[in-house]
Amino acid sequence: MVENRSLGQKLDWAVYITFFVVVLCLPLLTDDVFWLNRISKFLVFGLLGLAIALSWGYAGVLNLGQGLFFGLGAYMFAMSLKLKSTTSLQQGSDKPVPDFMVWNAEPGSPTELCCIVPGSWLWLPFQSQTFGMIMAIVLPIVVAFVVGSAIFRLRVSGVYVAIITLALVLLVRLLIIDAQPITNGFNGLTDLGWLELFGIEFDPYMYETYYLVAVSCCLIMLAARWLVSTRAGLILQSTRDDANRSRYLGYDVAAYQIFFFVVSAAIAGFAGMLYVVAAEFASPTFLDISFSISMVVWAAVGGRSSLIGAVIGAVLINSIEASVSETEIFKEAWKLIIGVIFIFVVLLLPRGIAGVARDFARWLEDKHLLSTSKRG
Amino acid sequence: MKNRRQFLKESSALGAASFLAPSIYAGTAAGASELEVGVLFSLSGGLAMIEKSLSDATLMAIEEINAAGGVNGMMIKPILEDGASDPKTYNEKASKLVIRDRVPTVFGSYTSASRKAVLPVFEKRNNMYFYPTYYEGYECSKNVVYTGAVPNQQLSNFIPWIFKNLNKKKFFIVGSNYVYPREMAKVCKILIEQNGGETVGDEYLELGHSEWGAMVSKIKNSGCDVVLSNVVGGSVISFYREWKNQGMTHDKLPICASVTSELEVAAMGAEFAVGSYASFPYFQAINTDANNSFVERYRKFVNDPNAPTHHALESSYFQVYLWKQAVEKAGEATPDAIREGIKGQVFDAPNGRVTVDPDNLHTYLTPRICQYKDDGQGTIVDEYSEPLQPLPYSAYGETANDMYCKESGLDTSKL
Amino acid sequence: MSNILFIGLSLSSILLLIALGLSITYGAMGVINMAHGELVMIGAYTAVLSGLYLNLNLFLALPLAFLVSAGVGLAVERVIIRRLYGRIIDTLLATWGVAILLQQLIRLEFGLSFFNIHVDGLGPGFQSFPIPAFLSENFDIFGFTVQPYRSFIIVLTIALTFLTWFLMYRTSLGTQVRAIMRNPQMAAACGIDVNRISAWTFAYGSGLAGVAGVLLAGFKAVIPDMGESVVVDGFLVVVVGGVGSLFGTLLSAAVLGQINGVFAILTNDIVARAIVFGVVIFLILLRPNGLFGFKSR
Amino acid sequence: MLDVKNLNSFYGRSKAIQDLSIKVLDGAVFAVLGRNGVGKTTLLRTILGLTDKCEGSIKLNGTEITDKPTFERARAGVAYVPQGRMIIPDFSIKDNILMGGFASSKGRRIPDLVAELFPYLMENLERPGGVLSGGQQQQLAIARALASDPKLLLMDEPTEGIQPNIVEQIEECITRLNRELKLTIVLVEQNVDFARKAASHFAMIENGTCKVDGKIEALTAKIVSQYMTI
Repeated sequence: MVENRSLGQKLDWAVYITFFVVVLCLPLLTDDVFWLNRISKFLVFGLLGLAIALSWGYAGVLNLGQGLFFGLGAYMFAMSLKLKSTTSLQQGSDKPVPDFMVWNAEPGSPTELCCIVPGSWLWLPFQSQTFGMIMAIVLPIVVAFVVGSAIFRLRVSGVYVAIITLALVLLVRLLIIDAQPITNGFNGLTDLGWLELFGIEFDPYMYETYYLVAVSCCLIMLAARWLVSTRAGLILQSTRDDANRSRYLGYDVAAYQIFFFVVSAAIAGFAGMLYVVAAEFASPTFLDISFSISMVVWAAVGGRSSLIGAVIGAVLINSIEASVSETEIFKEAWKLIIGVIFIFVVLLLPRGIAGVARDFARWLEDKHLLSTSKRG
Repeated sequence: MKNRRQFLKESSALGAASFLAPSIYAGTAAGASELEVGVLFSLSGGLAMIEKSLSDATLMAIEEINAAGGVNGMMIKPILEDGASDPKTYNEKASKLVIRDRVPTVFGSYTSASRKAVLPVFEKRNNMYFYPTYYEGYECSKNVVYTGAVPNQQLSNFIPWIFKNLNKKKFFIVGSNYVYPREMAKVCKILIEQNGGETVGDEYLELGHSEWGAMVSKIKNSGCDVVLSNVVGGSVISFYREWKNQGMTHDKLPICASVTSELEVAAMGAEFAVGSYASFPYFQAINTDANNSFVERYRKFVNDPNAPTHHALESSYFQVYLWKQAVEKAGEATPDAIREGIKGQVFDAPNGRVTVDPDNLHTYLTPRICQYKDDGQGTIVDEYSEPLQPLPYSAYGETANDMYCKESGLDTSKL
Repeated sequence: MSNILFIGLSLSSILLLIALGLSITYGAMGVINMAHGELVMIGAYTAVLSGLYLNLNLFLALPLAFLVSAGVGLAVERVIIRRLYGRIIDTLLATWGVAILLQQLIRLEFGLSFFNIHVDGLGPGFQSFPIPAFLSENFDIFGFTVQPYRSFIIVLTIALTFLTWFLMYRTSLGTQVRAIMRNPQMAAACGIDVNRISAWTFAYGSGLAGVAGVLLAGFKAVIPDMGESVVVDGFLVVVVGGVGSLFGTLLSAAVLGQINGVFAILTNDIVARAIVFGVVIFLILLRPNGLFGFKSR
Repeated sequence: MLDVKNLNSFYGRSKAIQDLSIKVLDGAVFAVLGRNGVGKTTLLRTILGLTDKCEGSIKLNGTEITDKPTFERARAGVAYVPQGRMIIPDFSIKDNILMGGFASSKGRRIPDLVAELFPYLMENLERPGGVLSGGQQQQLAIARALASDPKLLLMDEPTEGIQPNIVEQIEECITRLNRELKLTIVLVEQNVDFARKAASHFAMIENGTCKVDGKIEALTAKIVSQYMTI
């Protein structure tokens, strides 16, 4: 049995290492900066898949509003990058303000960030890029903690969590669009400056940005994997299987669920921040229902209870979408193909790609055991 | 302080942008027979119903130009991409066209949101974007040519006309909740005030909102005598239908719209729009040989004998010709050359003569007002004798003599 | 005041119209059918096309749309859903794929445009569906202005709700459906053909979506993605009402519609919608089983 | 009546019944015995086709039913009184009984015998099933099974969690059903004393397979201690 497990684990690690090597060596193989940028966006989506796998696969909590945390992270960071962009700011006053604020202000308003439109003082601290970065993670954490506490302390579970998160993301989307004077409404935050870290400017089409995203992605994958193998992670998984039993055993089930809900939100917020770096804009469409559901689909395709599976699922689906939609004959029909893929994966591969891989690993193990027992 | 733009150019020249050196643009190499351009509209998703027609009009212009011998002897080869009604996809496809396919120009976008999402790509990589839709103004980019109307071209004739000819003074302004309607409302209010009228209400609804019961009832009780609608998309249909449903008629309380084109009228059913007004530089009803022939060619091109044509569609069509003339004038198809070539370019479009303003790269268009009839077409009730200069900053006091957006850039001190 | 109540009532009736089919497919069968909106859309297109080609008016389009949407629903159930009973999240994902598929099929005119065949009334553009003149002309009764189309929707929705109640609670078929809903294995062990009944139930719920589509076509743009926005509202109504409770769905539609209507008049539609979302979240937090849900699920 | 041969049955990937064969004669009361979790309940569920997958042969009166869906087995005369009764709490007692009638060829009605056996149920037909006590629910489950006009009755631990005085009534009921209606009964039991009183035959199950079977008289204390004590 021991040997058995170690083989499975070895295979698991082999997949991780292969993935890391491929991701990190990709820039050496191609000089197509467009595809590098595209892959970096897909890796960000991979993080979203991972966040879903963490809450859905490990905690059994399906969040249909993960876009909320992604969007919050993106907006927080985009706000500070917007204030770094000299091309889209209103010059000529001491504190330059974003262009759209001028336009949403009453004529004759003072062109100062503090008070050009009601609520614009919220932007003041975002003059510091570091503040934007911190908020991109802290705000999702705070929101997730409040929402998660309400949901899990009241022992709401299953589909009802999904419906609440769904309604929540719709609500916040509505509010962001309505708060046009300070959020630029439906157009979102565009024309941003570039992230600057340690004196390096991150042009989204340069290797630096790709490595920033790729390395962050790899590190978060490792951290998440470590987290689920800790005691807390194991308790959580037993909670997923039988919440009441864990409760009888004396665990504060809600606390574990809230913790993982928050971690998942933090990852999504961080992903939002990375996305802004790679795509140079933030938009309320990040909070669209269809985007949040897409994340769940990515995780399902990759394998909902496999972290790396979810990442690979996201990268794979997005690559297929991109390639198919750019193939001449499928130009108008590509969504059809995506729809068919979803249906087939759910029907035929209920445990996703990771499930197939595990079956394959098990088959290998059986063969391996058989051959060793014969030898023995 | 070092000029930021300058810095961006330098830094990107070191790395990624070395791919973007002018010499690699398709068609600029000697002897090439094809000139690639990007065509980026939504072919799927919620906006496809409108954007597909813009994409078709663009392709039709390209086909016509190719049939007539191309540009400088080169055939235009469109690279068609699907923006999927999603700014994320728009952004990604724009960078594909600019960075990977290295086209010198992209024609595309219907909504402001999608234009804003692609703009950084064009500005930071110094490429050219041709945008065919009427929009809210307040943009002064050296990388976009705007061939749709800006607020002053839709409203500065409309509001005074309403006062003079309809004799209405109390306005209720209603729009979808995003930039364009809000900006239009702002310009409206200024014009209403100038003409001695009154704004009794100014309300917004979600994009795609279809439940108009409460809003129409509110308008009914507001005491207004005219409604100015900046509602866009599918909401327009629900609005006009609910209008009639609650017993309102356009002869007593007319809806005067900035977005209700032939497309929306056909979709709601002509009987719901009869008697309402709209202001656009182009209507299908323009009765000139040029336009009749255009409508006929378009219907043949899309294989639909009833297809309506409308303002953004017409702009999508003629902007390709403007671009062709710019390339021919410049002699090469690089973004910088096209920008120089497009300045002051003149073309006889289906709606009449259009000219690209050399300063702000917006287009001179002829404002028109029409009243819809029961066949879904408009009767043109007012028309400028010549094209009107585009003033993207008219809400901030921009006038023809005092332009904010100049060739040298935006004069922000005036805002 | 009566005016505000009427607006609320008409909002409620639309919500109920959409939620009714869902309360069957989700409530009774545990299927989160994300393609419900697309079945609504197919109903609307059926109305448009039958008007164009068969010259059918609104009243004749209703039963036809019911049959067409029911047929599509039946096909979806037979091919996909039946393999997924009991896997509620998987039904959500698979029907999400179905939704994309149906939308794209309509947009591509059933693939005919590949062969250069154009079906007038299909395709990506807006479609127009005429409503009979006598349903669009207001008239007065006792000083109260009657809006015939809205009233027609309200009356028809009530009739459909009653019909559904009757089918579910007063027929043998309904007993079988309710038995399956509570305990499919015991139902099978009692001789109920779970597969067949489930398929018919799903078809019925889908058919109701088709009817909703025809009525929505009377005041909404008919476009391939018109269903996207309605399906979420439908789910919120069903969940707040309590899964599997027809009365709960009715009550929740009535309450949410009135809240929306009253706040839309008092403030504006955006605030009203935000309040509705807030109320929904609050209600589900406090009563996860809905206003009238039973606890067994 | 019931002939099960080389049966294998699965939940997902795991095998719960292994190569099991039993034969239930017409008119027998057949007790299936064994420890917790050896596959007794699974055996009943497999006979009804409620497991994920099964291999082997199940014959009812000589007809192969292995590949038939559950509802057809029910209509062929197999009735089920499951563990935990599975009464539908918000159905009335009447509706609960009539549910069984979907499998009956004689239409949906309450059999006369039910009225005779369970007068309490008849007096409270309109009350919801959920308010009944455990014993009453057991009666209701039996009534439901009888409404399907069965030939073979599968009962899963009918005495579990029920007061001793009611256990006697249920035992009597089983005997009457067997004698008066000529019902063949398969009874899953943990309670050996009850099985000895009620059954005519037995099978001892372990690890999903039948270890010993025969007439009830052959159920010796040794067999019981070997297979049933913990």
